Amino acid sequence: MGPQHPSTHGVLRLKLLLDGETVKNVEPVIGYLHRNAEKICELDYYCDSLIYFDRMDYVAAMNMEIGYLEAAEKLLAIEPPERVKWIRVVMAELNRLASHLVWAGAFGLDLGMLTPFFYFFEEREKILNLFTEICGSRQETNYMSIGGVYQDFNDKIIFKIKQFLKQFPKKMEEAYSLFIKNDIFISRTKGIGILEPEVALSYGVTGPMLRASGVPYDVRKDAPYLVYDKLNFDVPISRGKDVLARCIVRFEEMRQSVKILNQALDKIPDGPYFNPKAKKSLMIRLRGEGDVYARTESPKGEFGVHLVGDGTVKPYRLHVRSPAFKNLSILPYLSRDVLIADMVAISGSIDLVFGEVDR
Amino acid sequence: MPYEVKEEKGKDGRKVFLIQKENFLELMTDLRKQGYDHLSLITAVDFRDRIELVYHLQKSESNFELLTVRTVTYDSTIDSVSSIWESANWDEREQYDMMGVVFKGHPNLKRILLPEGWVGYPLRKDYDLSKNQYVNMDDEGNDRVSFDPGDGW
Amino acid sequence: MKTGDAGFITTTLENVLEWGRSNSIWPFTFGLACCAIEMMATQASRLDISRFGSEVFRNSPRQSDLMIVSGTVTKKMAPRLKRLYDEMPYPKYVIAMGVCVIQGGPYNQGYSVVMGVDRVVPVDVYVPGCPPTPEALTHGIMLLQDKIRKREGK
Amino acid sequence: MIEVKEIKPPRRIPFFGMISGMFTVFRHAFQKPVTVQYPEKREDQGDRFRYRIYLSTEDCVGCTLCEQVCPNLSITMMMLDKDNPRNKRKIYPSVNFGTCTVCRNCEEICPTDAIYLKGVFETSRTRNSFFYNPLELEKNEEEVRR
Repeated sequence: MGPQHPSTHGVLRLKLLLDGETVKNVEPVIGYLHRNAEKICELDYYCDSLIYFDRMDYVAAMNMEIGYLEAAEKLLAIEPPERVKWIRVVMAELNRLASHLVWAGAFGLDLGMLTPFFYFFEEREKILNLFTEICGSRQETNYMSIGGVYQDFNDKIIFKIKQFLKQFPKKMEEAYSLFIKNDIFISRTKGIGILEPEVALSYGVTGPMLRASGVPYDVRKDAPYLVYDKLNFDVPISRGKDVLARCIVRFEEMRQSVKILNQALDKIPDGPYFNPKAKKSLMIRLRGEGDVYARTESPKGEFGVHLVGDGTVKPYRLHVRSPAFKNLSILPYLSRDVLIADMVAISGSIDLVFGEVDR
Repeated sequence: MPYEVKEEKGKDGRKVFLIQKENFLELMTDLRKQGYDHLSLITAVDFRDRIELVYHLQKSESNFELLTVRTVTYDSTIDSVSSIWESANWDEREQYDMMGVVFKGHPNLKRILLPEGWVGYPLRKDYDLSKNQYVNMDDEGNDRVSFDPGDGW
Repeated sequence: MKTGDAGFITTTLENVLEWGRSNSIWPFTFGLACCAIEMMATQASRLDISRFGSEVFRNSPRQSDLMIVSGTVTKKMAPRLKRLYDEMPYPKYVIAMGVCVIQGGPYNQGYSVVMGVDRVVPVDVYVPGCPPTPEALTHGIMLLQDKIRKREGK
Repeated sequence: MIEVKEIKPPRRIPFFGMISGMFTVFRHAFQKPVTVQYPEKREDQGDRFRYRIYLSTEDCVGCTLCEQVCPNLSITMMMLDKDNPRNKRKIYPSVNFGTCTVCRNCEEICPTDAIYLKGVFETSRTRNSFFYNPLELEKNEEEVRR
């Protein structure tokens, strides 16, 4: 299989050892999108590294930016203002919705359902229009800067997001029922790819995959960053442990995101939208020393950034814990003795984005 | 205790263990028994004369509390922990690929992101960025790396 | 019959052929990175690419005549890209989508990215942007249609 | 304590799902089409939409900040003989759009707002020539193409 697999997961090559239709052993070959982002970050200023994070998990650029900024702001000792924290939560949750929508569309395509793809992409298109309105670009937004955001929110934008949120749950439930009520979908996903919680922890799996196995691990709850401790939301888990459970957990996460967004939009305080210590011509003169590790919850799981500074204006070493990389490493375990058609369902349920796996 | 652990606070309030390379495997086995069942990340940092290895561990019982273990190697070899945590398998392969750290006792230590036969370890500080390497493919789908562009380029 | 008499008919036929060709470009889903998501967005309902005759995204190189290289081409991927290009039947066209494909883009200081896909395969239309919006890609496809009609280069 | 919400998969009813799915799709067929007929009509992208760099040579002071902050060396300074009393060294930025990633760092850092971006996206070419000198950066896309 691969590396140019017909499905939409990017460039994964799987070496399969088959016995008839049954898969005996799988060896994933990755690295077809290795873009040396970690090396280039060492050559650039702290503020410039942000654009490479946008392009890591390219369907959830905001979450990646927050992950980097959590580390960079700790290292450079710059605290963002209160308003910025709320704005970042709103953007992160919007992008989490967009990311799960892309996953749902692609997962439907994998299992041979063409129609939900168009519905989900239409909803995603609305979110991207909001992004264009707010930050000026669609996908790789480069919206946040160290100690703030690039452009401020205003009433018109908040009104538009609220308008979007009003119609979104209905559309989502409609498309969700296409998934979950469908006989063929359930028979293709139920009982496939069982993942026990102990195994998942040992392999370092995080995110919806771990929660679908029954472990309620969510960085937003366990080690709150930004203002997630002031928000009221649930961590969805399922004890189904299979592909169907992962699908359900992701959809429930989308509902929780809507809940967070509704709360956060009402609570955004007034104030400056950047820290004056890190603005304009100052932003290439920031120096940092020491090492920090920051973890955030990206749509795929726990996203960690280990950042080492040596007192100059450039990072000394930057290493990324990418959730999809760890989640992919469990594929050989999951796909032992399954049918080759189920392989597609399993690899689809991992939610792979190769910009992040290979970096 | 048979080994020495120096404990300190990180810049952001993390718990950090500093440990000698010789007692490394014993400490890691011990930590696994204490309930640190989630190995989050292995990072290697190149300081030109030495390579520092940073392990981020998490405990699933107490809200995934973070613990950082740091150790230093001067000859870029270290014991592998892939028998303790399964997730170390790919992490160590990545660090071998990027930094050239040899993990002793690893079941399948080969390059993971770059093609086999790539010269040098790119994330080291002394890696020469000015030399271009080219990859060609033979009929079986295996990569061949060379410094001069072949017929495909 | 003199050969000059038939010339009129031949050119008309060729024109018809080019017109048909330009209005039925079947792209090949060569999604590599970020731009692939925007390519999917072009295919999806908002900017329906089938209005230009590019109805079906084919999964096999043998059934398609346009390759949209969307996303960074790494050195590990380049020989595979070349092989897939060789498998496509004539006439074949290539659109380079995004700055990574044009000149290395944000990764042009690195070690594992090809500085421009035109070092590996010939490119007809370059669409800059990181990533190009679906409108920009549609504009690129319209440019390619123009080019096919005028028979530039081919 | 973490509020955990456990979800159970719904019960499976044979054939009901397919019929309701068909009904959903059927209902969608009567809704307003969402497609934007691009070349004739275009979407309103908002006034913050950015795609291409412009430069006003009257305001540029030649401070090279944009060159420094550019993450991937897209901006290089270029000598240009132009009568501008504020720009003593007579250097102006030139942009290579073959590598520009529209990160807008240059716009943010520019002290005199000489560099600005606009949402012009019809920049496709048939040749790999995306190097814009300072004078071309002032012009619109159609004029440059000519």
